[in-house]
Amino acid sequence: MKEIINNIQEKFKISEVTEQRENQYFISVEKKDTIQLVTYLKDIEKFTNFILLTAVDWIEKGQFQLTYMLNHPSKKLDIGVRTFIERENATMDSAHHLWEHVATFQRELKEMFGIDFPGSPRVDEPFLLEGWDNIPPMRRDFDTKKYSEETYFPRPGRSTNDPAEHMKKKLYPNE
Amino acid sequence: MKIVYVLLGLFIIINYGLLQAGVLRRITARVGKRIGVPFYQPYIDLIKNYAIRSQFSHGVMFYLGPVFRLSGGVGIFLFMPLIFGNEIFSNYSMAGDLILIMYFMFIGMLGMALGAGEGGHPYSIIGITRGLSQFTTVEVPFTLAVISIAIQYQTLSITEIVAAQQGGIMHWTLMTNPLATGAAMLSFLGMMMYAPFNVVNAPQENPLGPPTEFHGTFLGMLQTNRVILGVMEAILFMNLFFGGATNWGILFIKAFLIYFYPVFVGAVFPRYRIDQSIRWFLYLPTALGILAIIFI
Amino acid sequence: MMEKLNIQNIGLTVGILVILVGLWGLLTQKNLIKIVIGFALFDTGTHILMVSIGYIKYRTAPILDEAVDIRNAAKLVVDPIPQALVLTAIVIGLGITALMLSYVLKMYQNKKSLEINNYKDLKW
Amino acid sequence: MAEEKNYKIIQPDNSEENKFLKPENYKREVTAPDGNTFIVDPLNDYFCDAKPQPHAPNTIKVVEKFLNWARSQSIWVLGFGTGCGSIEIYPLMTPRFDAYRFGVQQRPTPRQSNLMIISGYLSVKTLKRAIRSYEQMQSPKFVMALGSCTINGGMYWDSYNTINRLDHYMPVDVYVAGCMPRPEALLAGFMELKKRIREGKGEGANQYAENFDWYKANQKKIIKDWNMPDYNW
Amino acid sequence: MVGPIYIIAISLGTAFSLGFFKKANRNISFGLMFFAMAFVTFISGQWLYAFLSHQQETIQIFTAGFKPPFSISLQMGFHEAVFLTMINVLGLLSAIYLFDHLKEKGANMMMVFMLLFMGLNVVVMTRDIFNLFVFLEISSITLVGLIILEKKQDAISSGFKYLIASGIISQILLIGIIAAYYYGGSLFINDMVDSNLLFVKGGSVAVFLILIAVVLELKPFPANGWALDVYQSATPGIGAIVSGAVATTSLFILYKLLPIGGDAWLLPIGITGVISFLGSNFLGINQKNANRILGYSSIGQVGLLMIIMSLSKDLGDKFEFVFFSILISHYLAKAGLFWISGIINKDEIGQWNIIKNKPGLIVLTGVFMLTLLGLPPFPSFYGKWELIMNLAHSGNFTWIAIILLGSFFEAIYLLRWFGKTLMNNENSEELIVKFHKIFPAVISSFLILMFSFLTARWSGLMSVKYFIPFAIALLLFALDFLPVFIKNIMAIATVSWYSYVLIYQTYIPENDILRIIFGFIFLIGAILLLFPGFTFKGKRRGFYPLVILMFSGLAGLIEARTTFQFFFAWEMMTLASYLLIIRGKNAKKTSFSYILFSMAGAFMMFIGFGLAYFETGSISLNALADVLIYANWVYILVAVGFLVKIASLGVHIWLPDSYTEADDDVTPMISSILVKSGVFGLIILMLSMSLKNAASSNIPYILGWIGALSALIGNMLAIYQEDVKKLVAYSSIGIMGYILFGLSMMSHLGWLTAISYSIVHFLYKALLFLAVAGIIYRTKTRNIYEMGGLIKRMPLSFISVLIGIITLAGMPPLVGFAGKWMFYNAVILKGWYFQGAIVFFSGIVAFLYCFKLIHNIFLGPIKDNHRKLKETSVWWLIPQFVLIIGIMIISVYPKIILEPIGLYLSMYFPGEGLVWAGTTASTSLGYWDATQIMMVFAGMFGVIFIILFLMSRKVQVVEQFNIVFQAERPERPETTHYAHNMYAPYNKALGFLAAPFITNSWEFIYESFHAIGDQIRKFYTGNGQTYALHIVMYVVAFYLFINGGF
Repeated sequence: MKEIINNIQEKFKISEVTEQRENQYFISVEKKDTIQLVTYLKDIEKFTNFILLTAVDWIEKGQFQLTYMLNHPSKKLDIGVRTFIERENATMDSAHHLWEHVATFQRELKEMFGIDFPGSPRVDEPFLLEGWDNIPPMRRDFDTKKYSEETYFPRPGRSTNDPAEHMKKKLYPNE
Repeated sequence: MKIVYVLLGLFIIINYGLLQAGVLRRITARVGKRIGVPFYQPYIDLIKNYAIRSQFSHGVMFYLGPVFRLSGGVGIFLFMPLIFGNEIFSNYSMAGDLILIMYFMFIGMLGMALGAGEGGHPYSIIGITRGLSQFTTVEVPFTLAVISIAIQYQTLSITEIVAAQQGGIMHWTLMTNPLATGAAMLSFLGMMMYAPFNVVNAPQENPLGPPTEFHGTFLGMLQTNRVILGVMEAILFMNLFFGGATNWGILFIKAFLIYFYPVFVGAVFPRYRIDQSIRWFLYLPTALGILAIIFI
Repeated sequence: MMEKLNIQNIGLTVGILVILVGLWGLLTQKNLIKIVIGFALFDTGTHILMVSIGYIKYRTAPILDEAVDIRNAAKLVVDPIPQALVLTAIVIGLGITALMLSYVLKMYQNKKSLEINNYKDLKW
Repeated sequence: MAEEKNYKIIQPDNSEENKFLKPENYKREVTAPDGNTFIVDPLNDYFCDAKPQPHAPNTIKVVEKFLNWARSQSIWVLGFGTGCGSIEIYPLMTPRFDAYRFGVQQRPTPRQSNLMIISGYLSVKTLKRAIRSYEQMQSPKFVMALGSCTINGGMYWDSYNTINRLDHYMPVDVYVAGCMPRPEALLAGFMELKKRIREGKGEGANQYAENFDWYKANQKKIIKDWNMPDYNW
Repeated sequence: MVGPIYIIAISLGTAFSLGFFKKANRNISFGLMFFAMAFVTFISGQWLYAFLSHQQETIQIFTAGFKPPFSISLQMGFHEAVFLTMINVLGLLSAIYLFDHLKEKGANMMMVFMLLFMGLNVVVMTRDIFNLFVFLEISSITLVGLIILEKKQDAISSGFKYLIASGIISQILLIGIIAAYYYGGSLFINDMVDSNLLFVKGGSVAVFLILIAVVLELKPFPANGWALDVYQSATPGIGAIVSGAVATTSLFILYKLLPIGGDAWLLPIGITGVISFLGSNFLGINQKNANRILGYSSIGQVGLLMIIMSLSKDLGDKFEFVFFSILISHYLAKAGLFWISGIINKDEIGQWNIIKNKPGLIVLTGVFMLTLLGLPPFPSFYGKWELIMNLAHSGNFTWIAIILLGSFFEAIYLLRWFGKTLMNNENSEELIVKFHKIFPAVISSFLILMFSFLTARWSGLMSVKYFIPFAIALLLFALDFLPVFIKNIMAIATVSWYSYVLIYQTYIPENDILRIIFGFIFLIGAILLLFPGFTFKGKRRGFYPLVILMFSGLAGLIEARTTFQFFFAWEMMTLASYLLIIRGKNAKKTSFSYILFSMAGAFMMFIGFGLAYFETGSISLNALADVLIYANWVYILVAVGFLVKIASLGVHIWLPDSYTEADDDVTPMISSILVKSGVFGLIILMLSMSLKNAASSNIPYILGWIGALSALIGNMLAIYQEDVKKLVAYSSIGIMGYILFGLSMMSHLGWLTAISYSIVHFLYKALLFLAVAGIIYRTKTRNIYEMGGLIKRMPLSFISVLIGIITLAGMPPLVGFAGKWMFYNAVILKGWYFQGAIVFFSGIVAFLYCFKLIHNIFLGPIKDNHRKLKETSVWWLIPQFVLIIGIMIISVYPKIILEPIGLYLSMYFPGEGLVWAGTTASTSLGYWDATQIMMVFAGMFGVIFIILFLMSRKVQVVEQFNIVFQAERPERPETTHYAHNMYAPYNKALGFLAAPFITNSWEFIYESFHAIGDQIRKFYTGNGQTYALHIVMYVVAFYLFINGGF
């Protein structure tokens, strides 16, 4: 694994390497190098299995962090490629040409975070949010509770409890 | 006057059919270690369906399809002699013979097909095509058996066929022509469309097939037809192969037993795919039918 | 042996030989001119044949002049008909040969070739 | 044979109501075989746009009572599973619970079903389907809702995509509480439903028809791409 | 009368005087030449007239005042006059045709041209063999001269080959003449004939050389590469001369010189003819070059004429008729085709579609080609009939088979060519037709028509009434400029009058049930099916004459009392229907297979009739019953002809495509009416042969199996069709198999089933095709999956189709059930259980396509572009509803047709039939009461309907997409309509039954023919020397053959 990381570092500008486990590393690259690196990992280092593509909303930094998780099936290694993209008009190069199912993840990110992947097949089709006209719900500036209360007719009289507290009170009212 | 007797017969047959259906469902439930529906459940279902308040129609044929279907069922009843030796319950069997009844079954199928077709649901049509496809080969062994018994008795008149079988169980076609009976009873499985030949309206993969869009009164008519048709097909086989009936009691018992047989098979066997079931009837049952003609 | 070796038989033999030579040339030579020559030989052979057939021993040419008395002509001259025929045939043969040559000329003008194998545009 | 296109898509304007229109549903200028052209509007032309009508019960009390009894004894359930509750429905038909005893059967098509069981949380997307199916059922029709999600949102009470109260969208006859209710609870729910039907209270269909506008407004508030006439026959 | 010697004098004089004209005076010189040729033609025509009116004896003209053998003598007799007239007329027409050629090339060419015809004239007239040689040489020199004057490059090389070849031939001839003179002592042909040259020592060689040269002049296959090249490369005008005049002259030489060889030479000549006829026609199949095809055909026809010549003894006094009718047909038609080829000026026959927009040219081409094929009413038809019949009479069946086989080969390439001529034309190249070029062809087609009439009269086989339909057709053709509406009215009036005369005035008084029924189907059906013609716009050129011809052909079938009349009507109907089918847009390929199968079938029938004639010596249709020894053969051969028409299994492949591609209103005509001609023929055949003839009683058993399998395969194929017309077409195969099965049962009930089913099939198949065509008329598509949901737009058409398929499927209470019921009884009584079960199975398979038909068109969601369709035109609906009324009447009361048929049949089948008691029909097996069933059904249906209506009066009518779609929203009708490949599971299960092995095997045969032909023709290397070698080898082989060397 170290060797691979070294190889990568020779060829790409890696800003950060995190060792999660012995066989799981996360490396951070710049946006422009990302797809190149993923391609390199797939073709040269044989991380042929694409696990997931996910995003984290760093609203404070005004950035999304994308993580491409790849897996090396025979050596049982995982590597995560992280990159930051701008939050405003977020776009990222599509990687659907490497694995077909990347398109599905990209579709989801488009739906939930509003990150665009130009060229990705059917990227505009929603999975769940048919007819959604608000900001994408997984962005942290979207207030889901407020939205729900405004939209879905909350039943009056409903109260919300912390389950642990509530059960403790119910089961052991004397303590 | 004839009409009154015919209506009386029809009334008996419908009630008998409903009860029989209830009992059989209960028996099937017991096979699955359930208690099952009450024996009067078919009555209730029927009443409920006729009592549905709102209805819609996709068009004229959708509206008339159930009428055709029920006409087919009732038609078979009308042209079938029920009780041997009883003028009252011989219905209109003087208007036509076995061939007429065989072809009258198609009227109902056509009605169903047209109604379901105008319903416009793709699954209906898939069901219809499957039903028709399967029916083509189901009829082959039955036809061979019919030819065989026509040769045997030198008649196509059902009354005469029944008459020839009177005089004890040894005179039944079952005994005198077991090959034809075998072929016909195998094709009976296909006619009744219980498993393994029920891919036509396979509920799991193809919601109900042809009657997908039918509801309310239309569905009630289809159910009524199903009741009449099932019983009448059992009676047809009873007349042809099991000595007919000289009174209602024997008719009920024989019809029940005959009807029970595909239900029993259906409760035990899984389902064939459509192309399998199309071919199946061309193997063993057809072979039996051919033997029946050769060794008559 | 010598009896067979009369002029007529010699004529016939020569005629047939010339015919065969002509035919051989016609069928084997690839040069158009040679083919025409072959044909001409064939033609000539036929003419020799014709004349030989009409020949009767010890008789003279069927020309009525001082040498041949008109009253005895029938006994003196050879059979005149082949002679007449051969004249016509020569004329016709000449015509055909000339026509052939003009064809060869045209063909040569078109393709600049005298090889008969080059004139197979039309077949099948 | 290559299929020729015999229509031309008309691009919709950018008005609010066309916002969620799929390209399949754009209006089309169609060329008839005789060369004339006309416009097909997939939103309306393919569907019947009549409003539902309430159906009065039989005027003869006894008959109506008898029919209600029959309806209560023959409950055909639409096989439509939402949320986690659908897994609880299937044991109903097994020998252990054997709902057949009560005249309960499953039907695969809404046309022949009387009861719709909403078996858990409904996302907006599922709600749209549930409403379509509900509207395709024929009167009289009943709705049974399972689990707290359908009552008040349950654990999804603050979700951006899950409804909180089912009875704002379709008339509910019986709620079965629990998260999830077990099959026994469902059986109890059936008993309750039967009772209501026998008492003549199972008039959800009429209620829906009478208050159609209200229901539709609630539905449309969250379903923005209904894309068909208001009532789905 | 002008003496024939003037022909020579005038020709020579004019030819030489032409040399005096300057280039500037070309018009004058052409005028002079033309005038001279016209005068020559006049002289020969005058003589011909004199001979024809029996005023004249054969005369001899002695040149130089001596009698032969001392001088050249000419003879002018009837035959000479005929040939001279033919040659000179052709010369005249050629002169007109080559007008601009001759003018361009000037006096030289005119001179050569005149000399050529002068030479040919003398060759015909002369009785001196050397003179013949001289003028033969003159004509071949002039011919080659014409070619060289053409200055076409490839023509020149082929002219050289011609020169070599003809040089060799002439030398052979010359040697032969010399030898003949040497051994026989005379050059006068009459003396040569009298002197039995063959028996003189060495004479046989002389005879051999002379005759082989003459044979070689006729360009026998395979020593004919040189001639083919000339045909291909020379200007078509010259090709016409070669084929029309030179070949005719050569034939006459053979005719003149053949007596020298005596009887011993007849057979070799015949065999030469056979090889030529078969060989060149076989090779013609693979040709693409128009002129070369014509060359092959020409050689083939000459071969045929040689055969006829060699069979002159067998033909007896019919020889002249046969010979001249075929010769004249060939001479006129071939010349005409060459001329047309010159007008079109395209080498490849694929490019002939340039005349697509010139109906006149198409008609001319059609007339010429069909004349060559010997189809009625053209003269060669009568010639061929007499030829075959007389050969049959003398038992020469080998010859018959050869002649028909060769004719079939010829038919293949000519018809394929004709089809290509009518192909759609993409390039818009405009064809310029000059008057002087088309004029000769027009004249020659008129001459053909005139000869058609004359030969028909001369043959004595035809009475005048047979020309009425032709007269009407010609009249309609002349009135082709009228709009469709008027012509349609005229056609309907004609057919109505015809049916009035035939049915009402003839058959009904005679109470001839069979003929009444088929007259009804053929003629009343025709009236009904002509109605949709009103919907057509424009002129519809050529349609109505053909329709009239077709229906009069059908009427002729019913009328026929002799095999000749039958065959004539049969061929006429086939021809007319072929031409009707070929009018369809994409019908060229399929009509080709139709006509090929039909012709093959017709030839079989022809042989069968011949065989019957051989045995009984009578051409009466009734005489078929007396055939005993060859009964099986006659039966099979004639039946094959009918089986082709009803498209039985094995010969069915023409049917589906033909039906599909024909015009929409033609399809019902062929499918419901025309195929019944096969049924009618079978009935006639079986009535006369199977019943009284124990010898052929086992054939119906085979036919029964064929029928059963046709029914199965036809229906099996029908269910997979996506083309609606094709679907109905395949179902026709099935139903026809059903009828065939019924007929071949040879029992009362079987026949009752079959005949009544013929009526019923006519009713519902016409109904279905009309309904379908009416729908296509509106939807403009034939793909069944592109329709759907039309019930709301076309409810009346829906009713038609519904009634049609209920009848087709044989469901009670409609009349289709009658067929099924009688069929069951018949099968069980007959004992054909397994065949019966197959037919029954196929009957159920029919449900599948019935449902497909009605569902895919009318049910399911309507497609977007059909949303605004109107009900189809009233002209399509009127006949439909007449047919529906017909179906309903006989459904309620089938007795009206069944009882008379039963009575009629009991004359032939005294066995068990239907017993009628009131409305109940019964057999010993069962009973059936259509009227009661209908009443019970109607009552029951009404009651149930009323119940439903009472229970659900308030019904919301919903639209197409208000369906349960798994809670989804259907997006497009195309994706919601389950229509395309509807029976995929069935295909998976039983699709092997629908595998196209029959089509494939026919295609394999066809392809093999092509491949073999392709290999064989390779020996035409194109090398003149090789051709010369061919000639030498041919001579050697012939010599060996004659002298028993082989």
